[in-house]
Amino acid sequence: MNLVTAINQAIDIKLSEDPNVVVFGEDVGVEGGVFRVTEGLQQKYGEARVFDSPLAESAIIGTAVGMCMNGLRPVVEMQFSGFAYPGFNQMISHAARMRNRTRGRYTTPMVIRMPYGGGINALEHHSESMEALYGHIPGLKVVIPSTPYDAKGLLISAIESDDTIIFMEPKRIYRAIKQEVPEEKFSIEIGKAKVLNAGTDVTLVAYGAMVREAQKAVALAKKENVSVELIDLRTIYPIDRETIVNSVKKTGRLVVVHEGPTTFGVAAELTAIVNEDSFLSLEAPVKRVTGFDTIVPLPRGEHHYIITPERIHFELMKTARF
Amino acid sequence: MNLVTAINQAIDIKLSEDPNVVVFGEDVGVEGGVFRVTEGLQQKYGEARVFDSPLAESAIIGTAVGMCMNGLRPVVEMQFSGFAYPGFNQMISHAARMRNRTRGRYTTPMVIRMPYGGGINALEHHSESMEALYGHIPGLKVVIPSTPYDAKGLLISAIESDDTIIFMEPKRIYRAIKQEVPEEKFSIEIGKAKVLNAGTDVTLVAYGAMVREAQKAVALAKKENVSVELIDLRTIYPIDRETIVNSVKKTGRLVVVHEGPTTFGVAAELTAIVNEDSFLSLEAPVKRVTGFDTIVPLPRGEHHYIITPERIHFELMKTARF
Amino acid sequence: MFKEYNPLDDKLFQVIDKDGKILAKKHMPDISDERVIQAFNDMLFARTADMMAVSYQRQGRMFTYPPNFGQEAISGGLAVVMRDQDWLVPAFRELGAWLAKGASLKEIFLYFMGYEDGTVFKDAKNITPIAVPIASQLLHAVGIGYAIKYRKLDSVVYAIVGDGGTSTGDFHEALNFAAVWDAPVVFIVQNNQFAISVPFKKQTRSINIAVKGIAYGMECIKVDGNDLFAMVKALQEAAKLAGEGKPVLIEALTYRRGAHTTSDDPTKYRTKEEEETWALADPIDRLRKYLVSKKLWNEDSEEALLAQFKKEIDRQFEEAENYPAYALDDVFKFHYADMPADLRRQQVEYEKFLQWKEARK
Amino acid sequence: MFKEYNPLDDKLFQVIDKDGKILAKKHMPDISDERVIQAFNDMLFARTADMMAVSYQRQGRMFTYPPNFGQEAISGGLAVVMRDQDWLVPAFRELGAWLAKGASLKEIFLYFMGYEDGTVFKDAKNITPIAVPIASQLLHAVGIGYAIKYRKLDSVVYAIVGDGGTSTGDFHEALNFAAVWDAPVVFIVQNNQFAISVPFKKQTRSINIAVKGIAYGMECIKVDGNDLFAMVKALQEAAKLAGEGKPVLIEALTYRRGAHTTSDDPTKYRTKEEEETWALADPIDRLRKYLVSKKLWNEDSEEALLAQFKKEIDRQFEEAENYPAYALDDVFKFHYADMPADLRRQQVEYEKFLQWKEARK
Ligand SMILES: Cc1ncc(C[n+]2csc(CCOP(=O)(O)OP(=O)(O)O)c2C)c(N)n1
Ligand SMILES: Cc1ncc(C[n+]2csc(CCOP(=O)(O)OP(=O)(O)O)c2C)c(N)n1
Ligand SMILES: [Mg+2]
Ligand SMILES: [Mg+2]
Repeated sequence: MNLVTAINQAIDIKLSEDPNVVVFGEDVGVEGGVFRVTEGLQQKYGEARVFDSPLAESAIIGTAVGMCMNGLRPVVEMQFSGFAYPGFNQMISHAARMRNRTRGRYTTPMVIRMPYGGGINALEHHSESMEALYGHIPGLKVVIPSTPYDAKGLLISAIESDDTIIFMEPKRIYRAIKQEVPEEKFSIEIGKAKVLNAGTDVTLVAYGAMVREAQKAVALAKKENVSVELIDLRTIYPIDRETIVNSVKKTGRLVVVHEGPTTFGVAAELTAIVNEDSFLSLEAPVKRVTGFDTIVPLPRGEHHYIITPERIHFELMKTARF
Repeated sequence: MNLVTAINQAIDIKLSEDPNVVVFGEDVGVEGGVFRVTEGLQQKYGEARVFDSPLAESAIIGTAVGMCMNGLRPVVEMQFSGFAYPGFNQMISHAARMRNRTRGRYTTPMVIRMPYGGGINALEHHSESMEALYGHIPGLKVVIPSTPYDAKGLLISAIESDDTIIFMEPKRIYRAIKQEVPEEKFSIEIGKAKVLNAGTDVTLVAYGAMVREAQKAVALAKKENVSVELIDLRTIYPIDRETIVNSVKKTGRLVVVHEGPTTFGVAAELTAIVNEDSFLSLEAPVKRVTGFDTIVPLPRGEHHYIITPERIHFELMKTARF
Repeated sequence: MFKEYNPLDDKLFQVIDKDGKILAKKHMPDISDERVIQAFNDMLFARTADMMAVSYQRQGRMFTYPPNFGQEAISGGLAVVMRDQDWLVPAFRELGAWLAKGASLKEIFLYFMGYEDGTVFKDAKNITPIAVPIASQLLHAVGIGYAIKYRKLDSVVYAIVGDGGTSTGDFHEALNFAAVWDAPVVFIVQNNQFAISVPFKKQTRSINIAVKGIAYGMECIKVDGNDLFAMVKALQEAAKLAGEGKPVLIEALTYRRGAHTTSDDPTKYRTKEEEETWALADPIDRLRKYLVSKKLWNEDSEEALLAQFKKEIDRQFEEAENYPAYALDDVFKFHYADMPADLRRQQVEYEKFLQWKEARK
Repeated sequence: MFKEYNPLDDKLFQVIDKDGKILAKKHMPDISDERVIQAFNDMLFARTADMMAVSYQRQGRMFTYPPNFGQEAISGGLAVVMRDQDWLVPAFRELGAWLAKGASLKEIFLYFMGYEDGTVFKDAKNITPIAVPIASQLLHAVGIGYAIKYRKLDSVVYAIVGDGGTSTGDFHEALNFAAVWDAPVVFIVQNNQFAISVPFKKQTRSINIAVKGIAYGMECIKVDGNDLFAMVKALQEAAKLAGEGKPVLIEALTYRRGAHTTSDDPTKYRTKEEEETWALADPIDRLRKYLVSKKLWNEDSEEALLAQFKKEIDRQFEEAENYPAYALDDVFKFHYADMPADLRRQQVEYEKFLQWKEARK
């Protein structure tokens, strides 16, 4: 099963279980989404539950907030994460705050799904990775799966969560990774990172499409006898501090990989965390292998921007040998 | 001269010097802004140059982008930073990108002014400090002055800059600090932090309204014989890495103070920077004395949130004695 | 009615004139005299509370307050028409409507004293909290409306916004979504002719606000917002349509007789003459004239009533003033269903500081 | 004309019918036969380039492409009316308009091959780059318009958006600002009846798009967007008004005969019958019929012309294909007037990696 199918299944299961779940967004109904993630769901559950909205992201998120206040659990789609910004005010000012504002009287159990990230040879605005923006907003949780299995389990948790979840989908690997995934319902706890590979020399943290690249880098490092502990962060907020810190206490070294810009990015926060909780264990500076502080170049320039296993390897080895 | 007057003077000078400078936003014309920052400017320069716009932040920023493309240099106001989010798409997708998108053919020499920060007993959305959001967006520069002198000099530079500058004004000290400021034109380079107090034991970085609180903490530390090097960051992006790193190389310790949320905040980035460039000098974990990962409480709860000199002192001493 | 008062001709729907005389008998809403007297009472109470709020604020006992002075007939009309199962989605200048929906004055005071608790409206059913980002609440109204339809409930949503709010993208998106979704929403624009200092004519070039409904294929009407009867009638008709899945836009023309908020000074941007002209159209004075002419109201007894109101308002204000201090816990605990470990840690760390501070004393 | 074709009555402004016969002689725009022939040539060229772009993309030689097939009369009309000093603010499906404004086909190909260089339109005057976030460009148009007025220039802005784009907040804010600011902007909605898979009737409940202009006190008209003469006439009149500070909204009714982009499959969301009906209203076929009936065009010579076009298009495509590789520098150097030290450092660090990589080979 690939990521698209896994996400589709997660939504399907929740639609069938819970009549309060509704799914909407641009082109998600008849067409099943431009990436076909919601394919077949309108046919199965009808137009009242899975439907196309007019083209307006602020409205998609804002009406979802209202639906939550009146008993529904919307799962909405932003066609690409680069088009979510018109909905930023509703996200930050309401989806993230309604619970606190009303001291828990109104909650916003909604999921905002959005494909994100580069590597698909797309036009401007179709390749960005701005998860750190959402992570900085009090009241939101931010989840990024890297495998079909995790996507299904995490999305089911997200739909069941009483909080607003930004669910960012690494579109580059929508169909690139296949995996055995149980057909039935299961869930994975939000807020837990996963150690994918135990190691002793360096800790490597990645998420989303970068996990696969990181895995390749781990293999390259192994050839040079460097043992890498690879962690898939999975949740960008709240961060699983414990898993990261425990690993760094063991390895003393940390390399973080992500697609988004360096400055004020996720790697900076992880640096701060290990600095706070494993300062005395640190044997080398934390290395950020991240996107530049630039806009993602159009396809012909994207190879300059995109992070390769080789680049991770290069920095891993420098950190290991610091 | 207080901060309000200093900002008013900077705009006044540029309006008088450069016919392409225009000023607009909600209530900035007839009323001179809700904080009276643009007071008197419409009378002086006429309605074509200083004017009230309809109530729509996306339009304020979006039309400013268009004005830039046709030769103007707009200085626009977001009434409070908490109301800038409807304009986020225009900021991130256009103001920040027009130059790169058109390979320099079109530039966006505009300033987006916004009062930010807490401590004024205001309603929801009137107290937040989300500078890290802007700092993470490639193509923007983010400036925060802490004194009338700096406000004037930095704003003049901002208006003269060919880049889009987010100019965040610590409204809490709009009228709280008076200072001798030259009446004539002068400018201060964007991107340079300022060492306010030389010291040897700990480096303390703050900006905006927190600088004053940090200064008080420096005095408290002095009484306990801890010598603090106080740095006013002044520019949030691009960060003056050199000044910070040089100081930390000397002191070995760093405390960062800001009002905005901790996670993915400015302090995390500074931690990453000193970790990268002065790792071997670091003698204690970098300490973040920052806003919680919460929404700023309404006035009756704000004292819990707001950072006091005492709290800075407490953390400073712990870091000094680590 | 919507045809008769076509906003394209800039017609204004009125039922009584400035002197309280009936202009359009056929449009007189079908409500009892008692209900009208009750509405007058409510409006008078709201105004009294409003005035007192301004003076509490002047005394430094509240942080800020947005006066409703002059706009009472809009909330008054809503109070007549809204049912328990209906939803109210207000902005921030809706004292009468909040009270009508079951919010207590004490809560409202609490809010402007700086407690989130004051916007929970604990005992009020189907009401959304005070919305500060202009017009953003309209989208919530549409989502609530969609859920009403989806859940097959018998309910209508009343969503309120100001004239300034009509310039925002959210206004447009909300009305458009409501129409496309057949959502049972009545949009009410309180056109008090100013957005802080910006007059209506700088906000838009449309002949009025009501015509904006045409852009969404919506029924729309411009109503004298200072005329209780016109408001009631228009809201009743609108509610009927909304209940059938046809959202409606009502422009309620009024005038903000007070300041924008207590920190605003309207003399900077408007003339005394204008204020005086609008004083003549005051909604409470007009309704009083009507009631007196119908011998339903005795001006002499009004004073006693006001005294009673003041006492009650003072009592609630004092209750608000004696509200428990804002607990540190309350800064943290409402953000998520389960508090993230990092948030908890931030609180614990802060408590350590407080202990140290306490110990130093 | 705007009165005669009142969008409230859902009137459609047409000058020729589907067979190229003149319907409304008095509205025939005052342009020479040569200009019409030229326009036909341009439309034919655009269509040929469009078709070839789709096939280049299918051959994997371009990443994506949004076809204009069926919408050529809108750009064709613009080409007739736009002056050098006027501005064009396009979205992303405006091949003919780009070309008319002086963009080269090579650049356009470059863009869809993945180079920012392709949206600079180096030699074209007063054109904004391709705008991807729907409707966001309309606000730029208004700002440009404000600057025109402020700088007292003789210029009009033509801003283009799709039917889907009318649902966005930016559409609303742009039209409102333009009206309030008396900005010389002509807004053209290419109503091709679909936003990807979403049909017009799910986008809004207004009877048409043109009536939305009423919400801004704007002149507005619904035009047959497949009728070159109607487009020219409407644009001419609109430009006149805009030049006087009265922005105008034109709905150009058309049909996207192709897919949304080359990665879209329209059979999922529309019927063959619908497509066939609209094929009968094809703008190029109609104009050809008109020209043939006036003996201004000889169908036989069209083939030779097409062959010539194809050669030229292939030539420009090949030039684009031989464009220099994307330099690393170009990722970094255009973000700021002066490159920040940190950005420079990121580039240098990356170059070190490249050197290492090179050395390992
Ligand atoms: C998005 C947003 N921008 C700016 C503000 C600041 N602000 C508060 S009230 C107001 C004017 C509102 O005018 P109107 O909608 O007419 O309502 P009124 O105050 O007249 O009731 C403004 C600009 C805000 N609250 N939200
Ligand atoms: C703000 C935003 N949301 C979503 C998208 C994705 N998207 C690209 S084209 C499109 C449909 C546009 O429809 P329309 O405005 O009718 O223009 P057309 O494609 O028909 O020319 C969508 C939803 C986008 N580009 N920008
Ligand atoms: Mg108003
Ligand atoms: Mg379309």
